Amino acid sequence: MTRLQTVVRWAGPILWLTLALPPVRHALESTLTLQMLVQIPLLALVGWWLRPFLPDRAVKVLNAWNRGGISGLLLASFAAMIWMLPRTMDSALNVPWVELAKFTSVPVLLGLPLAVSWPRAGFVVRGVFLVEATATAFRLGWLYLVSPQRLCSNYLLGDQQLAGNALLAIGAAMSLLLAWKLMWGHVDVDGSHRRSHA
Amino acid sequence: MSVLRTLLASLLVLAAGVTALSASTDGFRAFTSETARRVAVREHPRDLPPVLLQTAQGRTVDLASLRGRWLLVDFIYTRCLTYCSVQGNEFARLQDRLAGPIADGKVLLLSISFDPTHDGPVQLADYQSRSKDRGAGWIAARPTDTAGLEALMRGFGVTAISDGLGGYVHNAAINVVDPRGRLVAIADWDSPQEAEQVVLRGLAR
Amino acid sequence: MILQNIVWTIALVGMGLIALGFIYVISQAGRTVDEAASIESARTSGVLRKWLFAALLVIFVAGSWATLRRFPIPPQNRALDAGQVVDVVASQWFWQVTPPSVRSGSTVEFRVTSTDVNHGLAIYSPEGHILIQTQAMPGYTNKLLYTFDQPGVYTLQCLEFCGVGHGPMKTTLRVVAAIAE
Amino acid sequence: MASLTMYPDDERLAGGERIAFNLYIVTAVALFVLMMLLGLTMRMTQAKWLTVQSPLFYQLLSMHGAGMVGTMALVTTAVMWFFLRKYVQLHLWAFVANYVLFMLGALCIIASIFVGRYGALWTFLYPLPVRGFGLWTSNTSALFMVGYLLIGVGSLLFYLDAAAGIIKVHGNLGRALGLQWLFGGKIDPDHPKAVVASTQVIISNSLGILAGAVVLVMSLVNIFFPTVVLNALLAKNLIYWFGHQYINATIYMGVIAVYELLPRYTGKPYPISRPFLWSWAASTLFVIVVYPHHLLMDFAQPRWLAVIGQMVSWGAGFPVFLVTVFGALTNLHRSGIRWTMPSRLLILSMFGWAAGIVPAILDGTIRNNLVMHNTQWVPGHFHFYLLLGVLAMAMALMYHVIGSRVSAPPNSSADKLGFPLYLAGGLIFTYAFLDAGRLSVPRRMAEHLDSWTFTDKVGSIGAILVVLAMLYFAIRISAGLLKQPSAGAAGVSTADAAG
Repeated sequence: MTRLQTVVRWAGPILWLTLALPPVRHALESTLTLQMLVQIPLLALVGWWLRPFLPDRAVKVLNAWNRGGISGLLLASFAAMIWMLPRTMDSALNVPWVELAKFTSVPVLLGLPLAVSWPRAGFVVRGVFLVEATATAFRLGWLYLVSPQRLCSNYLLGDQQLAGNALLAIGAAMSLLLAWKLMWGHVDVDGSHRRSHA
Repeated sequence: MSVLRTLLASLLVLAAGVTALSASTDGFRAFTSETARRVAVREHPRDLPPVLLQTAQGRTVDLASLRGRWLLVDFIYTRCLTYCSVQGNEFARLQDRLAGPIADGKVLLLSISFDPTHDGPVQLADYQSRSKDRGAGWIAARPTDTAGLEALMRGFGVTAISDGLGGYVHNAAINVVDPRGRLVAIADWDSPQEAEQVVLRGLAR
Repeated sequence: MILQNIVWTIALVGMGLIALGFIYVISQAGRTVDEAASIESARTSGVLRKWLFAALLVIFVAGSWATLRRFPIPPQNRALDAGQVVDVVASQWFWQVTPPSVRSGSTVEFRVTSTDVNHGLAIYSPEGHILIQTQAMPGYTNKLLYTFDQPGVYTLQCLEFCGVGHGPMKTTLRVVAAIAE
Repeated sequence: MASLTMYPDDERLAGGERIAFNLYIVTAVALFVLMMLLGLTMRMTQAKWLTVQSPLFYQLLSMHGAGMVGTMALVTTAVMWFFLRKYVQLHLWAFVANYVLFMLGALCIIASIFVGRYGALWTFLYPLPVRGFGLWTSNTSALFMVGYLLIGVGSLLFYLDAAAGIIKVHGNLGRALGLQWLFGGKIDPDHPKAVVASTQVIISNSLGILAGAVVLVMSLVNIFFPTVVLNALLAKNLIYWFGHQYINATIYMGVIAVYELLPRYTGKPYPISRPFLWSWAASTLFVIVVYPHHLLMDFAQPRWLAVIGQMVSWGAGFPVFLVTVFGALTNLHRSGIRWTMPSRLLILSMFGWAAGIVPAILDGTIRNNLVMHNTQWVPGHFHFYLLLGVLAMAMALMYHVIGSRVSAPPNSSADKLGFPLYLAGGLIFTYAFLDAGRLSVPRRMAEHLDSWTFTDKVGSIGAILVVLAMLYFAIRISAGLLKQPSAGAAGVSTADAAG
């Protein structure tokens, strides 16, 4: 294993530890937008990068229960849903065990299942997942913008609205990107099956 | 075979996911921590910490010594130009609406400042008079030390954050404490009728 | 002629022309032709399509210009300076119209809104046809301009389904003759 | 000419496909008859020939609207599937999943209407669903919306599977639409029209479903958390964007039957052309941006949206008249066609679409909309092209298919009676609506003034004729579909149907 490969292999845990450093943690939790759209996605990325640590045998067993990546993506969706709730993001700041739960469950139950399942998912499953994700970005963004009161006790209303606008922008960007790729780009419909190694 | 296994796994994930979602929202009722606080208090009344308070008159009172009557508690800071000032007016109006029970010594209104370094007795008294204090049954006070402040904030579940303009933003509400010294209900700060109802129902029992 | 009858006539003529086209082609459909005639008719069809395209394009451009040149909806974001203003508030299922009567001959600005769901305000002439309409929406005030030519009793009828009391949701607006000055 | 074979081998319905297709069609024709009966009941109530209390009337209206839109989508999905599967690989599971989710959604909708007394119409226009005034509860509306979500997910699954198949063959959706040939290049003469039309539907309706998924969930949030107040105008925009594309997709799915079948019945090839590709490219764009014509009376909308609504409504006529209808008529001209049920229905559908678009364009004009909006002019025009256009397209395929199942061509004497009955009834029915629009009769209203009942009575008579014809068609088609395919299959039945 070259040094580069070693670094790449350990990128997940390194990022994990970095995010857990108190100054980094406080900085990324200082606003709702940062926590929701930077910290949590980065924690999910940690999980994605933890994929090489799964033993091949475990992956083999998982795959038998994860045809087309469906059960894994479902798991990731639920984990994402829970960490999208204003309540959980709010409590993570006040309650240590919630913060701990976030730092473990987002990588393990969101990022890792995505990494295991996405390559196995076919066009239709990916399509449903992406359409639902896009719709959710729009819904949450709208919700944050129209909520009459602050949804998080720890964050300002202006911050909440910034997060709302950012979510709408993400939804719009995802729609345009998907539309562009499907209309004019190259989509490898069968790629998933070929790459579905054990 | 893997179809059936996946179906089974998906159903399990679905069940676990719904359970987890339900657990983290108190059965799909509380999606924000503020609602969660209210649900929790309603279902499991919470004992208040014994904290020393200094009133606008300069007297020192133990929160625990106020037991034996219904308390309506809100949290304020007197520099507030936005809704804390309205909160004061709402309390003055509550003095009228609950005048009877107040006169009987069964109800007391209590405004606590979470900004004790700035809010001394003078500021608190000024706040009360600005809010058209009716003169009976309303105490404005501040915790006497930082530990007391923290205990109060924790006990009532109040979060105050800087608004970036030198002031605070906080989850304002009217906290209802029963004669046994337990926090039993939390009402919106702008709907004193709701708090009033809880008190009147309690008094009628 | 009222606008409704003009629209109806255009529709009948347009649909009639299309029907004639169909009837013509259907009447010819049973005949079969040889190769040469078939090529010839394909050519004719191509030419015809070009003419049809040109005709539609002319209608499109002229029609758009004619109907949009003076925009039929008054500007909503500035004062309209109408001589009379009527506030119309819709609720499930009644109208609040203040004042309840206006003068004929000078423009009336209707400010239309709703307190609950979507409603629609249609002004019916005493003869029973719609003169003009707008939607009544919660959170918005739609401004409508209309000048009544004739005094009389006009009907305001809800025209957007708003629940079970939708049909009877109507009231009257009195238009009185302008006082000569 | 392979394309002129009446019953090509690659269209044969084998095993599971046959069951799935029959399920779709038999369900659809039965639902059409039922929904038409609801429509007739409402028309007769307006004519004062029947007494139906207002709450029930609006329940029937909600059922009729949601039911007809849903059934149109169901049956035209079957049309798209039937032809598209020849050109790209479609998975039967997606087709079946759409059916199952549709039926589950339909159950939710039926329960919310007939058990929960939901009566806020198929448009669930915010915030009416939460303001039922005790007639229906918010939970009822939630059930109705969940029904829509289920149906939407079903459609999405089907479209995604179709998109996968199309992309696998054509690389991407742009190439499937033929955009690379718009400005030049030699058009592949074998590029299937069915793929072009299906691609348009996939693009526009996926966007529509996305908008629907957003506004439905937000409406649900509002139901359970009333403090979250939505912007009524934004909700309206999304609802109409979704609704417009969903119902218009049925036309574009249905018309595939005309492209595929008409040349077989006329015996003349119907080649693909550059104008054809232009027309579909334009339609794709138009159907996405034309929806503001539903909101012309919302003066709070930005003016440019209203202008788009009018101009695109007018522009939408170009592709329809110039390419599809003109092309179909050219194909028919001096073709020596033999008139059987499929061919009659195909030509009727072209007429219904073309003629129905005239009152639509007139109503899409802002100035006219000021007096025609929400009058019966509106149901007049859309019944015109749905009843005489889209349903005729779908029934043309049904008759075509049963033509292969029995030993006689689908042209019995009962058919010869049923067709004119349907046509005459349909014309009387729709013109009664249009005339009522001229007379300023509002749409969606249980209580009609006495001065309005003339058109109501005429419309009811037309509707009775349509229902009778449709009842016959439904029985005839169901019975025909349930028969075993003729022994010799494709080859033999070709001769039958052509004869």
